[in-house]
Amino acid sequence: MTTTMAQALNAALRDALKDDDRVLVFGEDVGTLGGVFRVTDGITADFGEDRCFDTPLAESGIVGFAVGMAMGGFRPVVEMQFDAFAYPAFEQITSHVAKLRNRTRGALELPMVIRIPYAGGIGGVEHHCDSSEAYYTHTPGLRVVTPGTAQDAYDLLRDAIESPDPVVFLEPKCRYWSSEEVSFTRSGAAMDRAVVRRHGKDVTLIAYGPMVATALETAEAAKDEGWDVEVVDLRSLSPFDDETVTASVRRTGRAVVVHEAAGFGGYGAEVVARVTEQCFHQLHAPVLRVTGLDVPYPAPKLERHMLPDVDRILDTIARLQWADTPVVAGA
Amino acid sequence: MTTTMAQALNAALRDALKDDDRVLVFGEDVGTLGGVFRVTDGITADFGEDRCFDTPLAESGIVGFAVGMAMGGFRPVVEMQFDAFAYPAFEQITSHVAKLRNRTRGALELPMVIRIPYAGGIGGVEHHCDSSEAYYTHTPGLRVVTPGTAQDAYDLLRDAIESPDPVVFLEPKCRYWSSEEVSFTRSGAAMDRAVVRRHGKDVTLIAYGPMVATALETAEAAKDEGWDVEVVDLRSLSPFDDETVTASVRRTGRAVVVHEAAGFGGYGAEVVARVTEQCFHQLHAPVLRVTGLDVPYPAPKLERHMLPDVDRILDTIARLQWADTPVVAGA
Amino acid sequence: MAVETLLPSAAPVRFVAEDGSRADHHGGYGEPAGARLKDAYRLMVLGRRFDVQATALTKQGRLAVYPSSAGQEACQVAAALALGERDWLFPTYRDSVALVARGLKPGEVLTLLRGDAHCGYNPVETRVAPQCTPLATQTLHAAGLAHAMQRRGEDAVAVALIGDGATSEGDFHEALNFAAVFKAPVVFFVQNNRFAISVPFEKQSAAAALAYKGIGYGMRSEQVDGNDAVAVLAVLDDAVKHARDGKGPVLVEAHTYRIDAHTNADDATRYRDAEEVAKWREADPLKRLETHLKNENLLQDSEIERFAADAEVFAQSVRDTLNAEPELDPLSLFDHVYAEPTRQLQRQRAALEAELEA
Amino acid sequence: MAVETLLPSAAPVRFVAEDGSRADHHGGYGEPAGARLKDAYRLMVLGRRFDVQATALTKQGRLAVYPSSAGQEACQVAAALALGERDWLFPTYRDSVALVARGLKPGEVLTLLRGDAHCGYNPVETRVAPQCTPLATQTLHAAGLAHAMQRRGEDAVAVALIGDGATSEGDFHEALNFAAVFKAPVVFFVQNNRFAISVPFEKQSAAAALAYKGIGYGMRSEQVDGNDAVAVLAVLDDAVKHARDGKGPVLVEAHTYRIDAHTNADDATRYRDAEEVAKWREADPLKRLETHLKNENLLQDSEIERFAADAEVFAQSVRDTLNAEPELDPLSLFDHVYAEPTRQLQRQRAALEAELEA
Ligand SMILES: Cc1ncc(C[n+]2csc(CCOP(=O)(O)OP(=O)(O)O)c2C)c(N)n1
Ligand SMILES: Cc1ncc(C[n+]2csc(CCOP(=O)(O)OP(=O)(O)O)c2C)c(N)n1
Ligand SMILES: [Mg+2]
Ligand SMILES: [Mg+2]
Repeated sequence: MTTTMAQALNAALRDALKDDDRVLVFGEDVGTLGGVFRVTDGITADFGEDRCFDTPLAESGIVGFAVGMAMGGFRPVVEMQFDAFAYPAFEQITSHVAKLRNRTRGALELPMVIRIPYAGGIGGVEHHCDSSEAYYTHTPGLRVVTPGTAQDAYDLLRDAIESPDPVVFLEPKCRYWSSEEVSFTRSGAAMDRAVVRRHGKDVTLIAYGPMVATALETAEAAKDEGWDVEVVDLRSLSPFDDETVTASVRRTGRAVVVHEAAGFGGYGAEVVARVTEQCFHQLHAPVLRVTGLDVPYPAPKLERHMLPDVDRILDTIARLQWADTPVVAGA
Repeated sequence: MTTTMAQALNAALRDALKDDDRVLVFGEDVGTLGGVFRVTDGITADFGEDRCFDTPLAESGIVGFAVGMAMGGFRPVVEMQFDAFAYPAFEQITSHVAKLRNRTRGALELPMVIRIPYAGGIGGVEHHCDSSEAYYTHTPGLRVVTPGTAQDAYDLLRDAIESPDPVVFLEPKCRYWSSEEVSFTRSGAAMDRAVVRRHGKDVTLIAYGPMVATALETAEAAKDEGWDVEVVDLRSLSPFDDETVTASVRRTGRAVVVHEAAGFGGYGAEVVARVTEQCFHQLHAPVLRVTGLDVPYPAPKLERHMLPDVDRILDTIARLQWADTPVVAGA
Repeated sequence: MAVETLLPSAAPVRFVAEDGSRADHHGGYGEPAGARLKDAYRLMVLGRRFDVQATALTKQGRLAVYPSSAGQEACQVAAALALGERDWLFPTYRDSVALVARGLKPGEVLTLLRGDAHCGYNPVETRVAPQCTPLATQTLHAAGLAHAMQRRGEDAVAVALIGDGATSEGDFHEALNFAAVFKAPVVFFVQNNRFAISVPFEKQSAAAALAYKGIGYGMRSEQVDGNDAVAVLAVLDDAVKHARDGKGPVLVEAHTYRIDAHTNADDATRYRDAEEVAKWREADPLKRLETHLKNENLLQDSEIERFAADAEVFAQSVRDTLNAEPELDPLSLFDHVYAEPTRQLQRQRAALEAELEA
Repeated sequence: MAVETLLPSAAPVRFVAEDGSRADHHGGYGEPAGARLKDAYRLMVLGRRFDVQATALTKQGRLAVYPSSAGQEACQVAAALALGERDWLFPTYRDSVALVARGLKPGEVLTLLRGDAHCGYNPVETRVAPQCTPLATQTLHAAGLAHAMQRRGEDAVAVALIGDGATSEGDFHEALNFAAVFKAPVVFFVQNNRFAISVPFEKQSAAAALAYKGIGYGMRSEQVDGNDAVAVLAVLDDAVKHARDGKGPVLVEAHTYRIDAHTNADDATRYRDAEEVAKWREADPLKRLETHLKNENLLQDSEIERFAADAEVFAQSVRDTLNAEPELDPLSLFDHVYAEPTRQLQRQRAALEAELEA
């Protein structure tokens, strides 16, 4: 069935609500309106206000209230309307959501999902386009996942809702409306596994969320340059799937990490650090990053200069010291 | 003059208050009490309630109010009582403090300092020992500095208060009471420069804040193993001083980054990533990290197992593939 | 104890009834002078025209997004008029008409929503803070800035605008408390337009009125009919004076209604009835003031025509501004991140420059 | 409009005057039964003894830190007594005496402050949330949990304890609002002990009383003499019943005083006068209740002696518990970060294990 990522998420919520009556969906405008991105479209109408409802406008409130609901046996799926608007909930997320299981030595678990539409590329004004993954991935106790495809949107959201651990679920806004063939029976990899989206032998492109499509496009374009590019979609940012990534980089000997977030102290640094540690002697060149600039997210008319694109990624691949390598037979 | 880091910070605040009447100090308990760590001891008595005062108990309030005060021409120096208690201010810090200059294209600047006692090693109960630097260093528009010595505490705090940019000033709690010779005339490196605290030729230890002392101790202990260790104290976490660090690592060919924060997605990852990129062909081994464990900060009686110590750093140095290196003459 | 004096009037203050006749729930406030009311009328006409024009241009793709002020003109114009030149305004994304009333140029007002830059005017020169999207955060800035002015002995006041939904945010609470504790000269002006995007006030708060929050901070508070420009101006004038006189902050809630959808991107039919909107259209603040001024012989037909004509000229300047495509310099991305670009930003700037030249 | 019925009594509710004689500012509340008052007395004796013992052991280095409840026993014991078995308590770090009154063992109560683990008891079994240090954050959990119970048709109630200082945090505001909007069965019980570490109430809020905040959320509220156990119990019983009956949340402020320093690590002489403390020592809640019960012939000397003796036995168990050094397993650091340790944590666990064996 052909569907958009937004619809796939909607389907995942519906199926979860159907399967488990402890699941509740709430947040700002998720009820009657169906969310500003329509991810919860029609759910209140079909499942009742009891299962999907609007809350007052307060993100710390939403998350803190959800913590209490989870303590009381529910499995809340809450929405933060935009990335930067999750920041008011930062204390609840880091000090409670991430730690409640640990603080109570397992007596209380916190099966909740915090859905956050994130990143840019949609012409949003300031504070509507932050890539905030690094703040969450550095916080032990949270799982952080992000789908790059509509199928993963469905699969990962189902997994996230079933997870006994709290999950920060980052939805790449710019992919909400991309259509794709999706099957609503789960068949994919486990939630904490990366997948190789395209096989190649020269270089590994490591991407996630909004950049998966860009990475795949780059891989196509790279053929013209004679590079056979492998694309790994991380899916789970925390925990990190070392096995899949390392196996790929050991094979290709070169890697580039791509993300929208500012580079400095970004998630890509972690990927570089661990891949380098684990593949040092197989690497022909340092693992490089293509990231957002180290500036506040720009106004819509300039955002294209902020974001990694095919050209920048190709330019970076070109810097992987190809000349230093013994020429591979056939290349 | 021999003084503790807490006293050096106190002296810096006093000198700044003396030199510039736009400087104001405020926060929870910083007035009459002098702060829970006594960093502001006696300042209200000596400078008046007008210059150093208590606020209501609300961190977002303190930071947001300070933003307004700075817009109105003051230079606020605010205190967050402990690391994890700065999280309620996260939105104000990321969405306003970091961005106000940018949002107004320089019409408004935001010369303010957010002092945060951070990290552990003092037997504090939960939420009192977070190493939160990675959250701030990933946020463009903020400067982030942390002193490893009492002299730097004085110098860096003076610099931070004079900076036209907002500075997150991280004070390593466990060093507050260490005594040292300090001169209250500034003579040190610029605020955004790292310094080599100890010269050595075999390996570069990169540390900051609470771990500088541990790194220096390790360097001493490493002599027994025959390693001549260079110690770089970063001082400024953002921006990063590539020149100083790179020069050191190019010389030694090996590097280890040390910090207390959880390793995953920690600040050390950025250091590894950029050092590796810039020194790839000089590196004999991957740059390794010694960090806190990827768990919530433990209860006091277990915290020693969380924190990097001399032994762990030595063990990590030992893993730097010494056997693979051509033996250096004289070693 | 005089705490009860902090409570708002039991019903919203009102000078003019919906049909333009006099109402007499004045709550003890004096009536603004006729000349000010006429000025308010002129600016409401201008603001309404601006709003209609911006909405139209949004449909043509000239703006990234536009949150309309339709129905809230009395509030926004009164907020601007209540301020002196040295006073500060802290607006949200919704308050474009307040900025117009404050005298900002169309291009300055619409830069943010057009997507050219985060703020189109100089806050220091205009004494208008950047329009704020992270809800309620600006109320703290207003309190801090008001306190800063108070410390310097300036007798200036800050007015912070905020919506009903945003009052649920923690920052609003902290701002009221800081303002009250420091007795900062700030007026918090809540435009309760009954919706936060799709969420009606009933789901936002169980309070009879948001103005009842004041007493919990030891702060004077008031509620007013937000579609009665005379009443809003009367109440805000008094609140600003109270703050300016060093008597502390004031919380004012105006009961009004958001006539249009949240923004052009929103579809309000999904969550509210056409009848409700129609009912509120009847309560049009502009019509009401016009009738009142005519009843009182304060406004001549010739003036009405002149104001309308001026508004047309203004609308033309809005169109001209938005039809011109300003040059934006990609390299400006690196300006104003820090006072001086860091070495890292210099490198990134050089890379972008090379890319642009390639 | 009935909004004024949400306001608290103009003066704090009081049944017993400082000297133990009857006071008659009952605010319409019924007097708790004698047996409950005697039980409150017994638990206050126990709590006081516990507090003294913990403070003493802190001086001997047996606890990392101890925030004393001295002077607040009436509040803390009443909070525990007002709850049924199925009800939940959300305490702060200061509320050890409430936990003791709830029936937790000394070792369970003191685990956190001793530095052994973050929480020493099982919150699900005891229906006591972990003692919370990030201020005001637990009030949201209480509101959410109360709402969860309401949804499941349990007629249980949550009581959230919070200090005067913490009411300034945004989370408190959001919690009151969520609770009111969802009509959650939760009681917010503010122990206004007049200090937030060193900051006196006057710098914390300009409100005449924190209880005045309720009306701004459409929430019933009350203020009570926090050193009058009879009054606190009367008001809390009523508030809990109100919540349990589905009538919505209640905000209760108790006026009391923190007799000791903030914690053992604090030096209160830096910021307050000895006279003030002395004055409040006179207002001792335990003495007051004892006099009252004796006046009313509800308490015999033999009982007083028995309760004191029981408290001594309890104190001995506190000493025994804290003198025993429990075994802590460093490898437990990796438990309960996630439901199952991740591969990364398994590696880190193995490394620590190797280190410990080396
Ligand atoms: C902190 C934060 N959360 C969420 C949003 C998304 N958002 C933008 S406007 C809005 C509704 C605001 O309602 P209200 O305060 O009543 O103002 P109005 O739009 O009605 O003027 C929401 C939820 C935001 N901008 N900031
Ligand atoms: C969010 C947060 N900020 C700061 C602190 C540090 N702190 C611990 S107790 C305290 C004072 C609390 O005062 P109050 O709420 O009146 O409670 P009390 O200690 O008097 O019982 C402060 C500032 C904290 N624990 N959490
Ligand atoms: Mg609104
Ligand atoms: Mg207190």
